[in-house]
Amino acid sequence: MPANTIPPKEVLLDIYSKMSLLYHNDERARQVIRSGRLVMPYYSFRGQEAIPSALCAQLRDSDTISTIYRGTHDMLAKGCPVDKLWAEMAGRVDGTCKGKGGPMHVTHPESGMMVTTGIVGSSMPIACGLAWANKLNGTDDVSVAFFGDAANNIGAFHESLNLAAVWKLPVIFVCSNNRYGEHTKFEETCAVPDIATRAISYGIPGHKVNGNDVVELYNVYQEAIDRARAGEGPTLIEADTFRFFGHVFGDDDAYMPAGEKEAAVANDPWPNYRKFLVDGGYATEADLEAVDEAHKATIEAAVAFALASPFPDARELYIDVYAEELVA
Amino acid sequence: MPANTIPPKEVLLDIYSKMSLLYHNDERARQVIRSGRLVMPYYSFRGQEAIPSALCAQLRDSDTISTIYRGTHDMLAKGCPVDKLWAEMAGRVDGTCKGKGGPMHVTHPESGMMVTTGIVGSSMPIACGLAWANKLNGTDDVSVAFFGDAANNIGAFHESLNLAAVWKLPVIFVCSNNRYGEHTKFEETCAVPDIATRAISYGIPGHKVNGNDVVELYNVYQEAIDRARAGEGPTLIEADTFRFFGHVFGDDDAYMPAGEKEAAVANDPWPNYRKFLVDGGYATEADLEAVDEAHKATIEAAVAFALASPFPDARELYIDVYAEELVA
Amino acid sequence: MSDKINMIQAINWALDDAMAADKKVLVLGEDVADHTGGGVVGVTRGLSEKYGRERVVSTPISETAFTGAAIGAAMMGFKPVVEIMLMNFMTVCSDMIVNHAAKLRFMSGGQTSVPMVIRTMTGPGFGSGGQHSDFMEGWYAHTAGLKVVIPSTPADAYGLMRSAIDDPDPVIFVENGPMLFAPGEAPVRGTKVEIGKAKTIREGKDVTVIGYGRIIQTFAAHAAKLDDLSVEIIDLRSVQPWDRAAVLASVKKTGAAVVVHEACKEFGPGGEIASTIHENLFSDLRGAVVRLGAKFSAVPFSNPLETAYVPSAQEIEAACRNLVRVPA
Amino acid sequence: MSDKINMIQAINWALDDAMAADKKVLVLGEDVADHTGGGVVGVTRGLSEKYGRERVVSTPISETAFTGAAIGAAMMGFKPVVEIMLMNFMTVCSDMIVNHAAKLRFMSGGQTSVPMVIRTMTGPGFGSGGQHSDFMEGWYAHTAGLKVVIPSTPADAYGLMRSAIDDPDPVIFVENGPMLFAPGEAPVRGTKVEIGKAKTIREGKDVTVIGYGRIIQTFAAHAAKLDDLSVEIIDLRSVQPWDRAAVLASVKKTGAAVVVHEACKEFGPGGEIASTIHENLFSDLRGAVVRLGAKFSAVPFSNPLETAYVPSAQEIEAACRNLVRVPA
Ligand SMILES: Cc1ncc(C[n+]2csc(CCOP(=O)(O)OP(=O)(O)O)c2C)c(N)n1
Ligand SMILES: Cc1ncc(C[n+]2csc(CCOP(=O)(O)OP(=O)(O)O)c2C)c(N)n1
Ligand SMILES: [Mg+2]
Ligand SMILES: [Mg+2]
Repeated sequence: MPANTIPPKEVLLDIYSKMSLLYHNDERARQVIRSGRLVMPYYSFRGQEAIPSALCAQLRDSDTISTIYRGTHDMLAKGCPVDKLWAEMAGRVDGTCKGKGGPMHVTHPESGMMVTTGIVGSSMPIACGLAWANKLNGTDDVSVAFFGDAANNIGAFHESLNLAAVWKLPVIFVCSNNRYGEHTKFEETCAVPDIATRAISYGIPGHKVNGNDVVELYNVYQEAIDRARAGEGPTLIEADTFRFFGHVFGDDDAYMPAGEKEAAVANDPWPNYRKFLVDGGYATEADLEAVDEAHKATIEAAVAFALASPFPDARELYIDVYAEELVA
Repeated sequence: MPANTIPPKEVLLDIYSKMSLLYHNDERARQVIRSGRLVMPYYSFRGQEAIPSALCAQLRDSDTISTIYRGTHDMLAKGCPVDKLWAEMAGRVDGTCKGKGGPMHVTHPESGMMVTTGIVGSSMPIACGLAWANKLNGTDDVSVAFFGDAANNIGAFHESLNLAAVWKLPVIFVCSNNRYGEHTKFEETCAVPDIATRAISYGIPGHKVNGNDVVELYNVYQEAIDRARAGEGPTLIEADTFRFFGHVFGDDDAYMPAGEKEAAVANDPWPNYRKFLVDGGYATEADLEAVDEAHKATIEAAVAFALASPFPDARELYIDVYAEELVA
Repeated sequence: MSDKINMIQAINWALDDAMAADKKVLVLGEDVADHTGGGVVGVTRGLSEKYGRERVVSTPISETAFTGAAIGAAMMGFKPVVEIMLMNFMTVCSDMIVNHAAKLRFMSGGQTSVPMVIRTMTGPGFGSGGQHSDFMEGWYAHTAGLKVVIPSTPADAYGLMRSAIDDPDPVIFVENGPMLFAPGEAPVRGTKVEIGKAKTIREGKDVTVIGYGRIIQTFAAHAAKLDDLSVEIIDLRSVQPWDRAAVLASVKKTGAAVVVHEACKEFGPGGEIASTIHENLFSDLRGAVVRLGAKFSAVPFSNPLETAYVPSAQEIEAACRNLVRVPA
Repeated sequence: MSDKINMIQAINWALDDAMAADKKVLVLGEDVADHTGGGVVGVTRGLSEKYGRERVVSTPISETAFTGAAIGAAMMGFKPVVEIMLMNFMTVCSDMIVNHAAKLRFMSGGQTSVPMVIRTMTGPGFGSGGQHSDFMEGWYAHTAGLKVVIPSTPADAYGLMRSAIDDPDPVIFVENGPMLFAPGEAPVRGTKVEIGKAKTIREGKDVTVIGYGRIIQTFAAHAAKLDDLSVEIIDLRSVQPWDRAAVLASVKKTGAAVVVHEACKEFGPGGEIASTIHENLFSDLRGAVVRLGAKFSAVPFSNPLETAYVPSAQEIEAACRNLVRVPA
């Protein structure tokens, strides 16, 4: 059983700083897209900020993550530079991937952001490989695979958890259960009420946690990380959450039963965590605003940087296909 | 919990008749291959006869099965004609598939043998579709998917069991756990000791049974069939067994720990079931021999029929690719 | 009924009319039912409300399981129309498509067949990047047992979908994403387009341009503005089988040919068409058939790269002029 | 050390020498470790005993998971050699190969790369039927980011495997099943064969025959007996990239070309080679390049059909004579 201790103040504030960056980045992204200044498929993570923040506050740069199209929050929490992220979302040459990958394929190895996939389930097999490399190298670095609730029904989930368990790989499977896969309800596609239950099929720990509760998340992650670093193998974590802006930017909510979203928004981790910090005396409103303002400034600068950055040259089509440049 | 009642005598004898056919067919197949009169990849099922026999004795022609390369026993138990089966194994025009499919792809819809696949795990998704058709047609026919222990680690297993559970499909997943996938031990590749445990991930019944015990098998199957016919959904059954002649004809046993095979052979379902019938007074040795002799005669005739049958004409390469024949 | 509709509407009509005409027609895939949005872009909207959720089923994200389910249902006489949301996702269930759907008729010697349709969307132009835009028709066209169609107008989409559903063999129906929203002549409901029949969308005498999908329509619009170059334009509509007779007749007349597609040029489908022309009309040709296709890279995200990735109408024009020696 | 060894031994030497030279080289796949048989035909025999079971790992039957694991390890600087037992099984993990291994370098703008080798066996001639014999190299050659090699001699197999392991990008290494046991010149250990370089295995002046794998060797043996026809024979050895320079130089000399492979002719790799020849040497050709490939059907089981499925040496000879008008 994971402990239930409140992390030290500086950790709580570090987590807040990450959540603030994520929250404001998402707000800004939706504005910029709405304004037409940026055209891209955008999968808002608003409502899911606590999940990567409470985890990444406990990770090293050398720990790796593998995430999905809905992964900007994971990237930022892991330390992906805001300006390069924005430039990538804008398809510019200063982006993490020179604009060639785009928002669905952001990669930044220096911060441990190894892969972002657009294929449901495919973050998991690769995360196993990153973990296997750590094991072979004899380091105690961990590999994290982020994925969604609907991804737990695809074969890659099963194969990856079984392989990770059999090989005792230092990988943490973090499933954000936001109750929907695109427009289809979780209950309609998953045979069991809790994804965490499926850990039984692999003989590994499975935890269902409140994805809006930073402290609960923190403790569950800590146990999983300790296990992984100690060579005891993988953990499956199901974090209950909700995506406040639907599947992709521009979605309507027609497919959601009335009141469902409102109920979720009432448990918005963002104001709740601010309240937790202030009520608990960990910070004043003013402290938190200062953090927010700093991030807003960073984001503003990043947007400007991105939009000022040039588009890649057409020659890039012949580069990075193979190590050796192709001849036009 | 399945009951543990001994089936009626005529059923016991029907099961014996199937087991006898299977047993003698396998013996003959290995002889004929050894003699060089037939060249084909052959995956002996010797030791696994009880598993399809106790099941198929309870199935109708309109119930379907989907099996695998190691599936000759399933086919014969389901009623695939012996002569057409042999002709198919010999690649002759009188084979079930005109010799085009071969031993790994025997098909015989009249007896409910819908598909034999050479791809590990792939019998399961198709079995789901056959079951879905029954459901749509409003019949209470069932669909059976046969597969091996190592197949339970591939994605198709997970996806199929989840889909069957969510859609409440009348499908029975029968896993023959013969402890090996080719030359790799079950324990080395599966994260849990019992495959039946994995039923928990789909909220369906999972039973681990002694695959050498006809009565135990019979009762577990009966419950699964009743469930399926009643529209209550799928069941996963793990039958412990062993393949006495390795993975494929010609294998050596170097990869098996000394004594493992001997121990398995000591529990050979074939002599055990004969003993059970005689000791229980269900039949005399003479009765059983009469059954055996009849099957041996059928098999001899089938071998002769197969080897006398002509090879298909090269024109067949343009036929059955599509409904419409291709022009050479 | 307006006389201009887009392809989404046209395919929706085709599914609607087919489901009304034949109770055996089923629709399945992620999000296809109305309570889940009626499809990601609304192609299946209204169908579940009209025909019920037994026949129009939203699936778990398990392409292997539900494509297999469609195969099984098709073997039992149903006519499933499966949606694999995007073509790149077909790679997670290629085994079901290539090893099973395509081969079961042949391997069973014609005893079983798989009358199913696989609908899938793809195409550069959406800024969806490397894992959401690939054209893979070349592989499926190379797979015996499959048919492949790629309509370029709403009317053809309607007519080809009706024929694909009627077809006794598996048909891959490719929806060109960026074209789905373009309005065009409304189809006459009930009018089918024969699979394998091309359409000459522009008559000309100097050179024949052969292609399909979005690129052929883009070039047709461009060619209409060229008064010093008389281009005959053939929209294949079907890639497997393709209309050799129509192509050879046209090229025999013009003596010059350019083959274009949005798939990569290297080892792409154009090689089959160009080679067939050379093999049949070698001495009638003024020069070698020119192949144009996408650059040999993953589909890039950055807009200018994505534009440069696919051949432009200007490049196609230049190839034509170069062939027939008509300077711009 | 005898001076004749077969391809199994040669590839085994290559893996052995590469593992000895670089600790980063890993071997994984079903049954590859010695206690599990050292590979289904013994290609990896002795490696786990020599280099340990950390570096030579037998996997669960989970191609998606272990191919993904190899990708992840490769991204971390390892050089995994993955065995996918048979080429048809690559369809269960195409997503990992086509959407990930092939694209990660490009989509990450060159930040990550996947220096892995995928070994796989295939080829008609074993009577393994429709799901165990397909040549799918055309699809992988059409996928930007992948390399494909198909050696036809033990020495080339050794040299190409060494180069494939050294290669910074993913290489698919195809082992032609029926050739694996044929003895040939032993390689000089340490001698590598450059990927992309063809070998002229017979000099001639009348016509050039271009191909790879078993069929090109079979024809070379046949051509040696023809004294009235001077055939130049090029073994491509690499399909992607392929040696355009060598092919064009030879065809420029002979003025006639026949392209052969065991993959289906329709939409097969031959189209790329034939088209490239036409595009570059149109006016030097005496006639259109002839393509020969397998019939357009699943690989049949029945021996005479399987033989008729692939072009025979006589058919290749006839095509040559027909081209150069030398009657037999
Ligand atoms: C293999 C595959 N099938 C379908 C899709 C299309 N698709 C993209 S996101 C998505 C829903 C995934 O839901 P979930 O896993 O819950 O993650 P969420 O989007 O809710 O964060 C689907 C079906 C895909 N990308 N990959
Ligand atoms: C997807 C796939 N991977 C690998 C193989 C090669 N293969 C054929 S049988 C087999 C072992 C399967 O073992 P199990 O499922 O236990 O069935 P058994 O042969 O023991 O009856 C393997 C690895 C295959 N046919 N399909
Ligand atoms: Mg979700
Ligand atoms: Mg087994």
